[in-house]
This record gives sequence, structure tokens and C-alpha cells, in this order.
Amino acid sequence: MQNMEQERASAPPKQIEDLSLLGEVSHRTAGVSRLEMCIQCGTCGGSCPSEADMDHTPRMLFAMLRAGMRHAALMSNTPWICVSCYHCVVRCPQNVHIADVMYTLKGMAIEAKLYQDSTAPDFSQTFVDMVEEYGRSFEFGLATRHYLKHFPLRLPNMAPMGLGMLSKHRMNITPTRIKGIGQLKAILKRAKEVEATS
Amino acid sequence: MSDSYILYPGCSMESSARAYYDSLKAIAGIIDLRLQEIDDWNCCGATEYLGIKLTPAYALISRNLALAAQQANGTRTVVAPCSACYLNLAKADYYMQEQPVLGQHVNEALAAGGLSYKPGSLDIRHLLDVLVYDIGLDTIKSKVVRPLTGLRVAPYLGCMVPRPDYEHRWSDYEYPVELDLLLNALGAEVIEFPLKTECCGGHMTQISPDTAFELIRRLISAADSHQADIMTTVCPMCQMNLDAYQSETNKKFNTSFRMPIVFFTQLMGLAFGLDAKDLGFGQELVSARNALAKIGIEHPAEAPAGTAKPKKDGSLPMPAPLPPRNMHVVGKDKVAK
Amino acid sequence: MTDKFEPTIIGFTCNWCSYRAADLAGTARIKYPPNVRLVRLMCSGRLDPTFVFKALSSGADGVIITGCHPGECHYLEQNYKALRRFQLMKRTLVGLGLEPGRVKLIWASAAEGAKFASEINTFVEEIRALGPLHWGIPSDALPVSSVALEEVPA
Amino acid sequence: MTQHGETNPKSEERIGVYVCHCGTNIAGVVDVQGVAEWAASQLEHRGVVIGRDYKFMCSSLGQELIEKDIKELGLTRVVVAACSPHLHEATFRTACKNAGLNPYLCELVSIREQVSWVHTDKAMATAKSKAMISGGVERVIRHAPLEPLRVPIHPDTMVVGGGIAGIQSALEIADAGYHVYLVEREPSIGGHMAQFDKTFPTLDCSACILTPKMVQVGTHPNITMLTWSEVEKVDGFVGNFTVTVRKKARKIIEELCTGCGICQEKCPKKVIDDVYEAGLGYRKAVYTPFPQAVPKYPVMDVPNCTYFEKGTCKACEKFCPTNAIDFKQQDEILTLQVGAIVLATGYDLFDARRVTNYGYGRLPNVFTSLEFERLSNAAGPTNGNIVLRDGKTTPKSVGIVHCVGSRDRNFNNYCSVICCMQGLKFAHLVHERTGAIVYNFYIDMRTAYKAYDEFYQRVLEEGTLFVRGKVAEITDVARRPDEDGHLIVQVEDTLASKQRRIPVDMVILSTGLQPRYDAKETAKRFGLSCSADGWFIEKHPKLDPISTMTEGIYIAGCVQGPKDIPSSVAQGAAAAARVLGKIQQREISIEPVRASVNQDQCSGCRICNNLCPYNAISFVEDRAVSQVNAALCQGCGTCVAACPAGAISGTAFSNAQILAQIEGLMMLNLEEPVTA
Repeated sequence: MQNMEQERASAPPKQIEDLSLLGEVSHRTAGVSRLEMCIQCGTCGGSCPSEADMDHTPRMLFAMLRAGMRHAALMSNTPWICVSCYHCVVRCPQNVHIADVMYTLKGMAIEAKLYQDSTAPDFSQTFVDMVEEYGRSFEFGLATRHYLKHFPLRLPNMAPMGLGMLSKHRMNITPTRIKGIGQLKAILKRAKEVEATS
Repeated sequence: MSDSYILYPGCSMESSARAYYDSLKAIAGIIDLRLQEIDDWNCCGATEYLGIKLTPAYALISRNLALAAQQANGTRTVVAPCSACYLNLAKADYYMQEQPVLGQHVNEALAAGGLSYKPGSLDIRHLLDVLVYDIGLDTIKSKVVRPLTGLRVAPYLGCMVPRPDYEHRWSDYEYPVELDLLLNALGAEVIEFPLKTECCGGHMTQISPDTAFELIRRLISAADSHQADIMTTVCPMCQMNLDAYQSETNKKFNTSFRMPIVFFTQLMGLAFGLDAKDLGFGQELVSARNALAKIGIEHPAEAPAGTAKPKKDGSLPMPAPLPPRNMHVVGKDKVAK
Repeated sequence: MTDKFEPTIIGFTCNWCSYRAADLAGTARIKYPPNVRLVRLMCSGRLDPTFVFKALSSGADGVIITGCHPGECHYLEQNYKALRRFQLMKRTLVGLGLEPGRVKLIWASAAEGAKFASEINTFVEEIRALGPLHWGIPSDALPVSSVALEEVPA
Repeated sequence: MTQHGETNPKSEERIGVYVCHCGTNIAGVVDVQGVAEWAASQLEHRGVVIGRDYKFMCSSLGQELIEKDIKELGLTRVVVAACSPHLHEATFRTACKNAGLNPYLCELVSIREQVSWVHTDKAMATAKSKAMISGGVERVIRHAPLEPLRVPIHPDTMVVGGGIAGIQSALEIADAGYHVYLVEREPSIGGHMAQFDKTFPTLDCSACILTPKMVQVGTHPNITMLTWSEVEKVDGFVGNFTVTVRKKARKIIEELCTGCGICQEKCPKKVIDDVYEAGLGYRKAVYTPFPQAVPKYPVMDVPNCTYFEKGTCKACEKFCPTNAIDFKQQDEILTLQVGAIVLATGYDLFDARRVTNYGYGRLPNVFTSLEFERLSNAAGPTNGNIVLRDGKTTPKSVGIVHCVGSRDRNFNNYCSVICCMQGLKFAHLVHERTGAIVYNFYIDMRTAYKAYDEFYQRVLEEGTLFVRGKVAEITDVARRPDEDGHLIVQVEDTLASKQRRIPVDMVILSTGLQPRYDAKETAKRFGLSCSADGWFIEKHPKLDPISTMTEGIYIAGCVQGPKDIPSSVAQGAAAAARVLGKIQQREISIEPVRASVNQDQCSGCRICNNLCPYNAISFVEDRAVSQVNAALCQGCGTCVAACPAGAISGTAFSNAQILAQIEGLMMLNLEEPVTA
């Protein structure tokens, strides 16, 4: 008996079950996530329009969070493939804020630098950089920067479309900057400080 | 109808969705919809900022709420024509109430810009909601001078208008009827579009195009199989994805769809007798020319598809449809002002 | 809990609804602060205003009266009578120089254990915010407008 | 207040205080020993002569402890600090009585439900327990010895609801030799069970086992059946209820009607039958809902009758061989005296149209469970052929969806209990009758109870394909060629962790149960309460699921919560046993909680006269005082509280008792905690 316990204590577990993970995700999610209420029914995975491209169904991902599989969960492409359609959210019998949990997981993955493909995180970051710089989104700048980096081969296919957008004045070539950009920057700076300490 | 609304246009309205803004401005006077734009509003962060950092994302959104509340002149309704903007504003307002600590953090940040916002002090509504429930279908109908008779329209709402619907403003999460009713009021032939709240792919066109193209294909193909002449949408992102990426989608799946995608305000303008040019027609990449020609020609209304009336063939009766959640509002009291 | 003011609150419960709601809160182990002490009545209609004044004068900082939801009274409609008395009582309290918020009436059915607990939570916080009861606040210093001036037949 | 002015007079009583540990239920949070010692020492001046704590006061040893003290120490009052009086008040009163003390001289203080189970801070919980005991001591000093009131029991009983639970209840009581009124709002008794085809898990034909019981009810000399009738009003109390029943006009003279059925045959008006056929079949405007209906008399559906609509037709009257049609027949109002009431009003089916993503009402070949029952029933609209909505095509593949409207915070949060077994039954029937491929989509398979899991095994053996996952949506929009022309069930197969789209011809929704649409009104009419979900609340969820808070009114079947047929029958029989137990006592004792007017103090102001909901207070003109009729008084105490002269007093809840209790409760202030 004592031997067994000693053995258990000395042998490192194959995978560390990080039981704080579920609570951390829940805590970092906007509103009351209700993540701990999941009954693993699969309504989310069944509802998801882009499930085919996901590593794990949302349900599976939540099971992984529960099991404390931090690395695997944050590496999953599932949150990045989520299209925020909210079908799962309104159908979830336990009213889990699934889409918002996905946002949280993206943020945590970026923080931990755990993702397989940088396309999506880069896109989000580029978008946010522009918004932080101008106060408005800047599609032309975003598109050029993004496509050059991630889809250079797709550009020929895209050219007619891009041209169409430009010729129909549906894409501005120069960014618009809001008047209160200083104010916005101050707000965001403080927000980041608050985020870091909470 | 004298109240004015605070308008949060959102970035797309000034670029990719100019047709939406143009047509909205064109019809607003006709239906006495008074909009005052939030002064110096900023981007809502779309679906991107939320996935990076929580407090900054909500602070970004809330700067707009704070400005709107400041500017609110006896009114408390903020109208957003863009689905993502509408959802972000509504979401921030709702979550800051559900989780007060979020509201505190956001207000700490806003204070750095000399602003503050008390969650719950504004009503965040989508343009379609205001048109159907405040302006009212009767008013809209009364302004129709060129009914869209014979135009088969696929009503398409996408995701973020009917869902998650924090304040229960819509008749259903999956099959809301508001857009159908409005198009009916314009005289259009509205098809029962089963995918009306399915996803257009969102930002997947940028980060995982194959995922997006499949979703676009589903929508266009369903509208096409219902013989829609045109598809109408209430969201800049949906319009952009279905219109601008239609040809790439065709290429991928070896199809040849030519489904024009326009904003519902453009169709309203047409029915109100306005010039198509002033409504932003021509800005769409898949041309709506043929669809417009169809109204010009004035076809006699096609016989409606066979209804489910029980026949003498031994078939079993169907249950009556359930009145939608908010149907009472659609019906009378609120609409008939 | 060190320096926090711990008010003492007397609660009057109806034998048929709120007393059972308290039982249910117990069975379900729903936690609420221990500041409230309950007195069981057969009906909220049994509540003699004297009981409230007695509680306050004996040192209670607040009184919570609980009864069946309107229309669900075990004795048909006696909770309405409690409601009318409650309105009168609030007026009297103001006259005596007390904050009207020290006495509260809530409805809780036998099924609402969770609601009962959360109402107690709220009320304890409210009384904590008001601070210990001190008699003799001049009545004109208190808001009267919030008190319904409904006439009370009995 | 003067009469209570003499606070804390030196008590002459000899009081025993008993503090229960309830195992660790109380002792885990409250310092029970400290509390008992504190009571003995600090309340000595109040007359407490002994304070004891004990592991389980309610055990026989605990009770003997009290009895022994009463005898040996000459206790005149007893305070027990334990659980809620709703659980053990009777126990400790009996103990007092056994020792020769009037049982009403005992007071129970609930330091479990109100202290140890809801508080965590041990010091605060202990202080509160002391305060509560102090309140109890002060109160018990003012208790008076009482005798329970005896009231006679009317030997007749009313059973409301003629489903299987009500039928069982009525038969049990009638067989024991007492008279029963069975009230049913539909034209026939039988309830939902009469609509079913087979019953799980044995697959008995539902009608075959139900109809003999229905016939028994119809012919029983002790049962008065009141079908097509509804209870409008209930007055009185246990033993003596007065119930007003509206017997709706059938427009048929029952004495003349032979039930030959010619009227329905000749009636030209076809109406969709929303009740019995679940909207899947038709009936006439004059009809008996099904061939084995009890009673056999038809009813006329006035809003749909051509004669009432247009003024002509009368085909039924023309052809009736016994002149039993009476277009002028009016509703009858009956006033019935009964001693007890059994409520067995059943359930409604969840409205599956609310789950818009399942497409019921939009997609023709999505059926509800009740529709499927009718579809598979040989007496149903398709003669038992399981076919699609077109009325002819046999499905080649069928999906059965569990938990529709149940276990879902968007609809009903509870488990409807029967749906898993129902879904398995459907799987078996589809397999047996059509050979179709059957899928069952479930979240958790709940097949508890006798022979249920064996049935699951059997259905597995038959080859039904089980998919663990709550169905996300049902659509007819195909994405692949093999989906064309089918319904597609989209679901995550959670055991394979993959979304699947499964094409099927027919979907059956194993629809959940919900309270009757008018359950709240019914509860109010009978003076009961509903849970948040709308089910009627039983007196105790474990130990008394048959009684209600209102003495003399019992509940049976799904009105109390979702349950299957065996449980409904058991509960119906149990309710009958309770009723019979009451009737055979001839009279019962009830709590002597009554108001009385001290005529010397009454000023005759008459304020109390209009307050009594039972009209128990009358004014004696010649003496100009009010008086309470104890037989009518229910003891709510409103008049006691209202009397400006303090002339009315309430037995067991007197002003003196309550004021003293308040004072006792306030002896300890939390701000200055007293340490024992």
C-alpha cells in the first residue's frame, strides 16, 4: 500500500492534468460563461457549420478543458475555425456562452503562443493594429498586408475581385483616422493595464 | 414618429457597404427615420478584437456607447445597420450588466479618456428591428409606389442579427419572420428560404477560405434551387462574402451561380420609387441587372407553389404553425402607430 | 467579517409558503447570511404591525415579511391584507423617524427556496448599508414620496 | 401593547431544552453541546431546568430521554431544537403526550433547515441557534394546553381527472365501498393512455389493459362519472369540501342515448381531432372520441356544429332512433359534498413547434410522439400503418430524437422521465412493422426500473443504431446527392467526436411532458401550489409524494411530475389508500389553530367582520359583539391582527406567544456575540 503510494508520487504523470484550466477559461470569459455546466450533449458540435475543418468539436474541446489538457486545448484550431454564428449558443441546453469561450481560448492561445497556423492570429492582430492606429478598420491595408503574407498564391484569383472592389469604390485606399484617436489610445492603454492586473 | 435615433454606422458603411449607407440615407426621409450619427465613433473591433484581449475589446466597443449616451438627446436607442457592430454593442452592454466587474474594468479604462458608461442605459437595436417594429410595416407599405411584384427574393439575415438576441427582440433565433414581412410589404415574392440565418463564412474568407467557400456555396446554391432572382441581406459582411467571393466559390466548386446580393434598404428604395443609381445599385460585383429588369417588365405573379391544404388523397394533416415569439408586436399594437 | 456591521433581522414567514421555502433552502443547502431569525405565522395576514414595532424596539435592525404570491394565498386572499397593512406600516415608520427600507415585504412560494435565500441576501445587504437602527431621525429628513399612500381599511 | 408590557415575568414553568445533533447535520456547524449548556445555565431564570444534546433526538432513545425527564424532573414545557416542525413536530408532541404532558406544550426550533444547512460560519450559526432557542423558550412559556379539533369526514370522495391514475384511484375507493365522483373534462375517461398503441417495456396493447378498467368505472355502482365536466370552485376543508362542478351540455339526453353511433355517422361535418388523434385524424362535430369511450354517449362540438353555425342541418336529430339529441340542452351546475379530493389531472405534451430547428410543423415528416402513437395504433387514422405524412409511403429509415423540450434550459429544464423508454418503444415498433433502419439520438439513456434496461438490450439486438448526441437540427436542405429528398438529422456523434448528417425518411420527436396549460389555475382553485416548473407540490418529496399542503387533497399521476404508467397507477392507488384511511376514521383531528373573540373586550367595531375569507365571523346584534364560528374558522389569524381592541386571540399563535418569541429571539445580538 505504502509502496504504491510512493510509486505514484515519484513517477511523473504522463500528462499533467491542469485542473485550474476550466476555471481559468470560465473566469476570463465575458459575462457568466456557464462553461462548468456543459453536459457533453454535442448540440454545439452538431450545430457547427464549420465543424468539418475543426480538430475537435466544441464539445470535445470543453471535455479537454475539463480534463486539464492545457497544451492540447490551446493548440486546437477549433476556436480559430469558429465563425461566430451563435447557432450553438442559442441551442445549447445549458446556455453555455460557447462563442465567447472560443474568443477566450483564442486570446489564451495567443498569449501562450500556442497555435498551429498563424494565419488567423495574424489576421486578428493586423486588424487590431489598424484599429488601434486609426480608430477605424482599414480593409485595403489589412487585405494587402494579410494576403501578401499568408495567401500570396491566392492573389491572382483575387485580383479581379480586388479590382472590382476598388473600381466600385468599395475599398478606400487611404485609411480614415478618428479625431479622438488620442483618447482612444489612452483608453486602450488603460484597458490593457486593467486586464494585466485583473 | 418624431424620436430620432443615434446611428452607429460602422466602418463598412463607408467602404465595402457604401450601397447600404447610400440607400439607407435615401429611404430615411421617406419613412421619417431620423438618424444622428455618433460623433467620432470608432471601429467596434468586429470579431477580431474579442479574440485577443477581453478588457481592451470591450473598452473599444464601449467608447462608442459612452459617446452615444453623451450625445443621446432624450432618446436611448442606438441603431446599427451592421450585424457585427449591432452584436458587439449589444453584447458589451449585456455582459457588463451580467458581470458587473467587466463594467467596472471597462469604466476604469474609459476614465482614461474622460468617458464613462452605465451599462443598460441604452437600447441597442438593429436597423431592421427599428424599421419593422418602430416605423412599422403599415407605414412602409404606404410608401410603396412601385411594388416589387414578381421579384423572387431570398431573405437572408445571417447570424448575428437574430442570435444570440440578448434582449429577445426577434421572433425566432433560427427562422425569424421580420425580413420576410418587410419584403412582403414591398410587394416582393418572398421565398421560404430555409438557410436564412445560416452563416456566410464571416472572416473565414480571410483566414480559412475553403471553410468559407463551402458556406457560401450552401447559401447561394439553396437560393438558386429556390429560383430566387436576388438575395437580400441586412449585413455588410454577408453581402461582401456572398457577392465578392461568389466567383472564387464558383471556381472552387465548378459552378456558375450568378446570384445578385443586395441590401434590403436598396430594395426598399426601389419600391419607394427611387432611382436605382441613388440606391447604390451597380456597386455589387454580381450584377442585379436581370433581377431589376424583371420588375420593370411586370410579369404577372406566378402561381404560388402548392400549399399544404389536406387533399382527398389520404394524406395526413399538418400541425398549425406556431405563432412566432414576438408575433403580437408584428401583428398590431406596435406596428400600427 | 471583522469590522462589518452585522445586523439582526427578524423575519415573519407564512406557514404554507415562505416557511417551507426556508425549509427548501435548507434541504437544498443554499447558503444565506445568519443575520435573520424567523418567526412562523400561519399566514402573512396574521402579521400584527405591533410585531414589527416590537421587533425593532427590541433591537432588530430590520424586519422582513414574507408571504404567498398574490393570488396564491392558502387562505384565499389574506396576503393582500398583509400588503395593505405593510403600506400603512411603512408610513408609520416614517412618522416614527425610521427609514422605510428597514421593513420589507416579499413573496416566496413553497418552491422558491433559492429565491428566499437570495431575498435574504439582498435584504441583509440593504440593512447593512442603512447601518444600525437608531431611533429618532427627524421624519422630514426622510423621503416620503416612496411610500404608497393607500388607505387601509384594517 | 400594555397587556404584553410585563416582559419576562419570572417563569414558573419547568422547561427542558433538547438540542439534536442530527448526526453531523447540525453538529457539524452548530456547537450543539455548547448550546445545550448555554440554555441550561443562561436561561435558568426563564425556567429551563435541563439542557441536553443528543445524537438523534427523533430516535426512540431520544424520545425516551424527553419522556424520562418529563416524568422525573416534572417538566411542564419542552423545547426541541432540531429540524423543521413540518418533519418532526408530531414526533415530539407524541413523546410529550406519552409522558403525560399536553402535546401542545412542546415547541420545535428548526436549527437544521434554518441554521446548520444554510450557514457556514460556526460562531454565527451557534449564536443564532441560541437566539432561536431563547425565542422558543419564551414562546413555549405562553403555550396553553390544547386539544385537537375533531371534524367529521364526509364519506364521499372526488377524483379529478379520468386518466389511468384517476381511474385507479376511483376504482380502489369504490371497491372499498365508498362513493366516488370522477370528474373528467373530456367526453370520455381514459386519458393519454387511451391514445397509446403499446406500453413499454412489455408491449402490452394499451387499450387491451386499459379498457377493462374503464368499463369497470362505467358500471361501478359506487362511481358517479362526470365526464365533459369541470370543477369550478372548491370550498371548505378536509372532511367537508363543497365542490362546484360544471357539467357541460353534451346536447345529448343520456337517458335516451343508446350509444349506437348513428349521429356521428350521419354528421356531415369533419373536424381535425386535435385531442384524441393528436391532430393527425378527423372526427365529426358530434362524436365519441374513440370506439371504446366510456361513457358511450357522444358530445356535440358546438363551435363546429353546422346547425349552431348556420341554423340548419340537424342531421343527427333526424336520424337518431331514440330522439336523444337536444340542441337546447344547457350546462348543469352541480354542488357536491366530499370529504377528500384526489387530483389526477395529468400532463400536456410539450409543444414541439417551439424547437424551430427541429422543423416540426414545417417539415411534414417530422412527427411528435403522440402523433406516432396514433400512427402506429390499429384504431388510428392509418389503421396502424406507419407511413409518412402523405398517408401511403412506408419509411425506409427513421430517426428518433430523445429529450425534445426536456433537459433544456431554453424549454423545460427537467427530465421528462418517459422519453427514453418511449423512444425505445418506437424503435421497436418501427423495426417490427416496417423493417426500416432506425436511429435513436440520445443524450443519456435513462432506462432505470424493472425490465426497462432489458428492453434497451432487446432494441440494441434488433439492430437499432444509437447515436449519442443531442440533435442539433433537422433540415430538408441537402448538401450531398444522397441527402436529396430526405430529412437530414444533423448531430454530433459525441462518441465518435464528429458531426454527422444522417438522411432519413421520417423523424419522430420523443416529445417531453409538461404541466397542463391551466395547471396554475387548477392549483389555485384547489388551494395548492406549483413548483417553478408548474408541477403540483407534494407534502414531502420523498416521504409523502401523495399528500399536499392542503389536508384532504391528494395528488396522483403526472400532475405531480412526469412519470410512467406503473408509477401513475401506484400513486393513484396510494392516494386511494390515504383517502380510505381518512374515511374510516370517520372523524379526524386537526390542529386547534382557531380564532376566538373575547366578548368582554369586543367593542363591536365590526372591522373583523369583512376580513374573514370563510365568513366565519358574525355580528351578534343584541349584544353588539362579533363572534367566530369555530367550525368555519381556518386559523389564518388575519382578524387577530386586525382587532383594534386586541379582543380576538388566535389559539397556538397568540399575540402573547409571538411577542414573547420576538423578545426571546432578540436576547442575543449579533453585534455583541455572547460566548457560552
